Amino acid sequence: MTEVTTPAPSPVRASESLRSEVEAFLYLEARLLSTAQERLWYTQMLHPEIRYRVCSRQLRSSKSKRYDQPNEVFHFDDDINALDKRVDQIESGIQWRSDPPETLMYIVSNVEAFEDEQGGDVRVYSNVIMIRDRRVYESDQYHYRREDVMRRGDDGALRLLERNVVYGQRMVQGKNLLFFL
Amino acid sequence: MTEVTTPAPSPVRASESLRSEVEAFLYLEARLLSTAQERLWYTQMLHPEIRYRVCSRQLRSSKSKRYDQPNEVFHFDDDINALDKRVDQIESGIQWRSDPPETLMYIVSNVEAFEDEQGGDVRVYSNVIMIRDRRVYESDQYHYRREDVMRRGDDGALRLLERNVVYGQRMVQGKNLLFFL
Amino acid sequence: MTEVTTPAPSPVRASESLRSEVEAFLYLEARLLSTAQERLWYTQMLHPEIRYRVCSRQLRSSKSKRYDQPNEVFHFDDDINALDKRVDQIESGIQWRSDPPETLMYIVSNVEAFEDEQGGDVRVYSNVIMIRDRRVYESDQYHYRREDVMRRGDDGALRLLERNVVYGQRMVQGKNLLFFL
Amino acid sequence: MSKFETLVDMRNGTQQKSVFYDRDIYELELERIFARCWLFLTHESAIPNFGDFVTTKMGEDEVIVARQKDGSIKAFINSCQHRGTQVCPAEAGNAKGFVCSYHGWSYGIDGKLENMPFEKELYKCKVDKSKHGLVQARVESYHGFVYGCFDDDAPSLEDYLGEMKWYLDVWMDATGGVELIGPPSRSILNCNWKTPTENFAGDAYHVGWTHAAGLKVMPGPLSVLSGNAVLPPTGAGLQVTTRHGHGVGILYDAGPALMSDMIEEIFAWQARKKPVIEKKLGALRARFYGSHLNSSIFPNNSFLWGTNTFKMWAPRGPGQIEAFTWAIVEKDMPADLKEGITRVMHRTFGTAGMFEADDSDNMETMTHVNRGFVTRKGKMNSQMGLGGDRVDPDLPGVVGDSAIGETSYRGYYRFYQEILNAKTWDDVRANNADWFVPLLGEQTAEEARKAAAA
Amino acid sequence: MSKFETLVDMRNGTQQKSVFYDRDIYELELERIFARCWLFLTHESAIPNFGDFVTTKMGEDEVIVARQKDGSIKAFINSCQHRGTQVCPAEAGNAKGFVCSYHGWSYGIDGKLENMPFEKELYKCKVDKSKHGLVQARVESYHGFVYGCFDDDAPSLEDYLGEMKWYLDVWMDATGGVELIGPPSRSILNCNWKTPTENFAGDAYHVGWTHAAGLKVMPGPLSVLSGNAVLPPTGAGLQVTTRHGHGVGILYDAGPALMSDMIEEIFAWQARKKPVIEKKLGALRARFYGSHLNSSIFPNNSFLWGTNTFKMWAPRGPGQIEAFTWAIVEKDMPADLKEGITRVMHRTFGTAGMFEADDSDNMETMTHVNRGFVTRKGKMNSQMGLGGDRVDPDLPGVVGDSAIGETSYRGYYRFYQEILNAKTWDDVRANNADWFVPLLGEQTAEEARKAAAA
Amino acid sequence: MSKFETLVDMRNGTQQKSVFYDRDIYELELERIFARCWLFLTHESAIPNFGDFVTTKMGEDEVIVARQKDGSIKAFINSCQHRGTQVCPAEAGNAKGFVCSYHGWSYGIDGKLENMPFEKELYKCKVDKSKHGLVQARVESYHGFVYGCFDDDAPSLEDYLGEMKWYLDVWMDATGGVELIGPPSRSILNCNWKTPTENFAGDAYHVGWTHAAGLKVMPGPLSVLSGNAVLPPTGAGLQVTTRHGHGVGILYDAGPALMSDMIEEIFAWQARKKPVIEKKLGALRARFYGSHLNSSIFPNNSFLWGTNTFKMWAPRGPGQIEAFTWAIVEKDMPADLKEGITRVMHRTFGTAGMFEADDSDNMETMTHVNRGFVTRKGKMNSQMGLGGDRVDPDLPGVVGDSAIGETSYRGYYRFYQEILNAKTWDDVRANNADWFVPLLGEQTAEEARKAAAA
Ligand code: FES
Ligand code: FES
Ligand code: FES
Ligand SMILES: [Fe+3]
Ligand SMILES: [Fe+3]
Ligand SMILES: [Fe+3]
Repeated sequence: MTEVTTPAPSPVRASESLRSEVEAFLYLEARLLSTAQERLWYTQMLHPEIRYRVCSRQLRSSKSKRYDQPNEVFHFDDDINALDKRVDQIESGIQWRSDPPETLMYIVSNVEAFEDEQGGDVRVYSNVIMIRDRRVYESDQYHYRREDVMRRGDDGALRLLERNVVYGQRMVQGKNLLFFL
Repeated sequence: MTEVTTPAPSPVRASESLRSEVEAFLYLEARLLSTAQERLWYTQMLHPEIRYRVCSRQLRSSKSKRYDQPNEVFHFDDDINALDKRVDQIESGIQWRSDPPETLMYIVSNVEAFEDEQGGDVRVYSNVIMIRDRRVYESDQYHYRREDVMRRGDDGALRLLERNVVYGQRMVQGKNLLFFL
Repeated sequence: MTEVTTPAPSPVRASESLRSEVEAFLYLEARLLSTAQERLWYTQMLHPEIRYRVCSRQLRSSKSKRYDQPNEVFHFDDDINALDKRVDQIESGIQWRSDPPETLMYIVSNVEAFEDEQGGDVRVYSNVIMIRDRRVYESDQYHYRREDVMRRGDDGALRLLERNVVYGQRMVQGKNLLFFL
Repeated sequence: MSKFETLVDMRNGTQQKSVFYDRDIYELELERIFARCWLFLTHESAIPNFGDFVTTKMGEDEVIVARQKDGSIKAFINSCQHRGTQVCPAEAGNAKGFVCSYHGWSYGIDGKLENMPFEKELYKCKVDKSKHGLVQARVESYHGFVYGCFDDDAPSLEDYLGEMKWYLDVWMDATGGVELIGPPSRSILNCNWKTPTENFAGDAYHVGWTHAAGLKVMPGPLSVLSGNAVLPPTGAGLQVTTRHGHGVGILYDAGPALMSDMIEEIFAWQARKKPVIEKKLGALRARFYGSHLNSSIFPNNSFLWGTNTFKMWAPRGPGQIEAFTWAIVEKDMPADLKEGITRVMHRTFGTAGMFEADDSDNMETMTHVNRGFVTRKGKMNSQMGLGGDRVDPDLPGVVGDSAIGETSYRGYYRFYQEILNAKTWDDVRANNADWFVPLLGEQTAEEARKAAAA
Repeated sequence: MSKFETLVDMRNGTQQKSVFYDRDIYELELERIFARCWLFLTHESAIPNFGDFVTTKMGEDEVIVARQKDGSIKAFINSCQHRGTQVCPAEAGNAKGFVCSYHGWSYGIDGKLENMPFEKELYKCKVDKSKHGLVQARVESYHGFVYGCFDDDAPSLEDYLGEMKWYLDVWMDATGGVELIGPPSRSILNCNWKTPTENFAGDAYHVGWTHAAGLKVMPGPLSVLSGNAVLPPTGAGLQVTTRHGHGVGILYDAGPALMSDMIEEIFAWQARKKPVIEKKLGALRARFYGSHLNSSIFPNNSFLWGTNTFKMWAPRGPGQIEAFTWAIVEKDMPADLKEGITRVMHRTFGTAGMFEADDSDNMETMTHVNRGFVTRKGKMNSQMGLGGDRVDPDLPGVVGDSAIGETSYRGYYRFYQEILNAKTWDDVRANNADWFVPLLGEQTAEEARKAAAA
Repeated sequence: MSKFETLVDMRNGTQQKSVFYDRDIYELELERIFARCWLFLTHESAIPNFGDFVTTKMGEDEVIVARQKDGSIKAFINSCQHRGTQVCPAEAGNAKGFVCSYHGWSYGIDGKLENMPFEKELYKCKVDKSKHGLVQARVESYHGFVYGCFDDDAPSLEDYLGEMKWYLDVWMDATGGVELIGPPSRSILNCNWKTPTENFAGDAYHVGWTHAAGLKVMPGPLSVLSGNAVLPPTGAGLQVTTRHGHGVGILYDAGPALMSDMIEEIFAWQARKKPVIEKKLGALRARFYGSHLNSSIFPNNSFLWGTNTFKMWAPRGPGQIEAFTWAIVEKDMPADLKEGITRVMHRTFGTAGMFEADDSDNMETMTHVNRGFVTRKGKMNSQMGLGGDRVDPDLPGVVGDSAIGETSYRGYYRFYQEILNAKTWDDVRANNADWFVPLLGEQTAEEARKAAAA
């Protein structure tokens, strides 16, 4: 997995107007995901070749190099079909946990955009706090950094091609990550 | 109450320059409210016909339609006069709870702006985390989504015409909402 | 200390393009500080005459004026040399507390920029939530307001000349402030 | 004698500060108070139709309150009899029954176990379904206000309310009936559950000082009280405490004084209705209709008649509560008057209420200073008016002749200690004849007995 | 008789709800269960080389598990013998030893105290270093699965696993060996540690209902169960409980049914390997290989064979756990099959798992409704199939003849009560001959004894 | 014998790990330590004028400390004698008195109850105002350092400080007096309150290792210690423990070694002043002036003279403290020197201090690993130098002849156990003659007694 939120090899900062477009994209995405419009998000914002990953890293000493077991666990490692099933589950009408409906709120911030080497793609950094309210008493807060890649479709609109979430809190305190980050 | 933070019927995304203006408006508002300048906020940023509402929704099954009691409780449902009294109270000098003064900090994010059907009005979505520090040990965090409507005054400056806050956390954990959201 | 996040005497709001530049500066700073690139931050973003201060205020009645002991304590009051030592410590390789490495995430929001009286300087307000994940179980959240002054170097790039952090939570609940705010 | 028997000095009107802090005391309260007393559940108007239900708390127990086919109301614990899972996550709705999300055991709207998936195929040992319904509480109503009780041995709701009914009837009944406007607001307060209850039961004393700012900026007949500038004159009001700790304070003629831009409209409404009430109840009680009443029903249910706020303070450990707030309106009010009252009530005593938040710091600090070991060894004082309480032939309960005093504090904590000490309700009933003695002192009590005999 | 001796009605399959809430019970669990039983530590494959280590939890004790020079594995408490500081903050690595960050005392990879800075110059009273090593736990492995135990008096790991070995061998051994893919995901769940354990031990009943949505949208052979549309037919499976509370449930031939886009590939893999296993173990047990097994090893270690998830539920007080999740793969699988299984396992039963999250609410509410005083006075039921359990000459343990039932619940809590009551392991051993009697009842047990004698 | 009597092995220098975790022990500490010992309140310089006050903590009790008209200082609990509300929410100020925000009872700057609103009109039973003042603590000062004590039976502050005065006088008095620069920084640390206290009392051992990074990058005379590269030579320092558990460690001539860019300026200042001190106190003690002293005053007050940091560690349950940090400066220093010291002190030992944060992990993990049941059954070791402690005719207290050792740990915990065991201060006083015996052992103690007699 790419080291998330470190500069890309040849980081050419995108124009402010592209950055604004990207930011608007992320705001719209957040709004769709927090207003039960996951299907619209799926249909209109995802690239068919999307790779959607959420990663935790095991805590290791930065000096110990002799230990060579994998250090990443992927909470999500989804393609477009797997994401489709996740949206299906939400829409199934028999997911007891989401009735009464949950309320999500995303704070998307620190949006930076870079031109990718591969012509036309945009590499996007952002930081997120998401708070999920459910039932009467549950409010769980999540925070993470994202490195996305966006690509324009034939219609010229940006679509999400890659999402890489670095989940820095080693033990997930919000008890599950069953939402789109 | 309008379903907050779902797109308006004919959502025409505002120009980036209007969106920036709106964002600056919200940042200024947040700064005034967190630096004891509530009166300035009241005088210079509110529209005289403002409707200021903060709403919690009772948790209901999304399937049960037979129950027809109201499902919303309004923590705020204020007009310009009611807001005036709230500012008066803060300025009274005898509100024991605000001495020593409280410290507020707003994170205003995900600002989106749309042209409203009614010519000239701007419909604005934003997400907020507000943290209130008071006394030595109290730090309460609040989070909510807002849907505002702004209208230009004769001087061309935007003023807040409608604020609709959806307060998603059913049981308010920060013990009161006695601040401007 | 300047009253942080109250308007400067003659507050001339900076152009949106300057504000965007400043915002990008703050986003880049946050990214460097959260990806173990403190030295790059130090070298490329700080002005050699920087004054870096973080202040807590003792809680006083707003009416009591007869008590004249100082009311501010400065957690940081650093010049460029002191900051250099702090970066040295991080890079020393023998700071046990930062191995395994910590993970920081900054939400930088409400960025406002004003032209300073002193020609060319930019006065910048911002609000921050920073979450530090470390060890398996520790996630500490910090929040504060900042008033910065930025000045262009000979190369035309902005550099941080003053950072003034008002730390509103009187008793620091995140147990230490040993990071760059 | 256990350390819990001397928390209250009934005669002298003092209480140990530890009652707001000690976890052992709290556990005893759950057992002897919340598992034995009548607790407010809902108003009938929130569940008018067969199948309507709300969920709420009885102490820390979660319960479902549901309208039955025959119009009666049942309440039962929201925990499956199989492995204990919550069977209803909604706050309100209309349902045929409740299906547990774990294995699908389903319960009727009466809480009875109706179906276990594949029961026939899988349960070899017959499980007696009739014994596995959700745990029921007793349910009784008074003028539409529904209360529940976990103790079969407790008196009826009417007996439990006792002398309070005479005061409640004025607004609950003689008005033609009231209802609560929901849903309630719900919010945390980091205080012991008794701190707001004692306050609503009998604290007119704090109004001028705690609410100085609110009174000052909200124009109305009570603004003059701001900052204790003046004292309500003699005869301005009354305090009453009763057999089971319920208390009420009356400030005559001040009814909607805090209702801001609704004051005039409400005064006008009351003026029109008052003659009807006077005809029903006579002048003495009709005066209560236009007055401001503050009150608590023991243990954790409070209201302000006049400011039209209705509260339930659900305990969450010794140092935290959940406050539920509804607006009270008269059934026959026009929709816009109901709406206006609701709007203004939340503006004053709701979660963002301009008066409500004034009280928070007091209640929270009086709870949490008791983290201090030496602090909590101290006592609290509620002696205002001690010596002046009396029994009045015209006014049920023990009466203090002043708008401001601590008669109801003393009465509240007298019963608090009594029921904490009681092994069963029989121990309480044994005191029925003489319950007021500690409040009045032997001598005054003797006179009271004679008067009663006469 | 202490109040802790009657938490479980072994014969009737019920348990006090307070076992999920009461802090005193929890403290006793730490002492009598977690300080005495074998607890899962790691799989050997995570620490293949000398100096490799992982850190984990044994109950609430933090331990380091390290590979020694001789290939053996040691485990010791992660707390310095000087002032108690944690000596290793990493989760895994390869080290020569552990240096305390406070004063620099250093310990070998075997936990022995090796060096105290300036010992010669500063320690006048000689500190016997051999007595100041990190506190050791016993460590034993079964087919590469490493367990630790703080009680020298406990039986060996093999004896502790007992009849379970016969079932474990199928996938742990006959397959040619398995390994766990780490690092584990780690997440909080606000439930008592027994709620997921009892579920994995013996809860096929909830699958169709709790996981209705997941089953519906993840196409596969079990989709038909969604919403309890159908019941697995008679003979579809089996339940087993054992001497020390471990339980396993078998759903025949359903192996990778939940593995989404990997189902076909896994079925194909299994089809190829099955003949080998059949040759080794015979048809009866070989069938287990392609089946779905749900299981818990007492007290807090669970797995699903088929869905290939391996779990450890570390307690954090009575109302919270930390869930550790690894993927199980067969050693001889190709890398991309291992990767695919890991990916899909996390998608179903990981922290963002589509099935895992369905269970959360059940487990959390069944824990926390017991804040209610009246609620927690109630009982939980696990009577499904009671009366039908039996001893089978071909199947170790006590067997329930159905894919769905609560045989393993009853067996789990039988041992739970037994070990809580036991002062030492000798008290447990004294029951070895007759442990199953409460599960079968005297009459059936008598038959079982006779059969065993015959 | 209660389980609390054997927490410490005084003779062998070990302590039960549970002293950092167990809530019952903590409750006993509140009663027997914090409600009986002298606790640091403030320096007089923070409240120079009549009416000046600060608020702080005594254990978990909140107190107000106020300058009186006659120049004396009073301290009283910040909880109203009416219903218990906090009467002063500010941290510092100048006031005529304190008005409770609830009902407006007002107290003088001396804590006496002065006014109850409408007392005459409303209080029929006369409340004796003289008995309803805020609860007072004893207050005594030593060279401007103000301490409070809730126990009338405790010795005077001077007697309580005992042998420590001889060491304190050097910097508190002979310098011409010092003051604290406030306001203090305040921050949470998730550790037991004894962990920083024992460290400051007697832990020179950790400096080279814990602070390796800080020492390395902050150039100064102690940089060589980084990573335990060298050991301070014999005779480099001294450790002392005293009657009531206070301890001090001295590193000769190292005074401002950690003061970064202020080192030279401070050395120059000290060089100029040293002759004056030598004249007053002689060479032996004058050397302390330019040395680095680490110290704790039992139970929870610490300082570093040289690094000029002054600390109070307020307990918040067994696993958390609030750290208060002030800078110490000499009164006659010029303003910019005071400012520089303050700036650099916070940079090293403040909330964002480069050394302070190094200690956090040690203190937090040594507290919280004890969640582990087996872990907390273990013991902590403080045996360094055991056997070498002695009584010295020239140095008050029990002395360890080395810059590095654990003499003060042993002395701190000896008194900790003594006062926990004591029913009253008389039990402590009964040990006055022989208190040092457990530290020295019978034989050495006998010599000490003889020497004292000679
Ligand atoms: S727990 Fe409710 S059906 Fe099993
Ligand atoms: S605590 Fe580990 S070396 Fe001292
Ligand atoms: S509580 Fe202080 S005046 Fe009543
Ligand atoms: Fe009030
Ligand atoms: Fe499940
Ligand atoms: Fe240190």
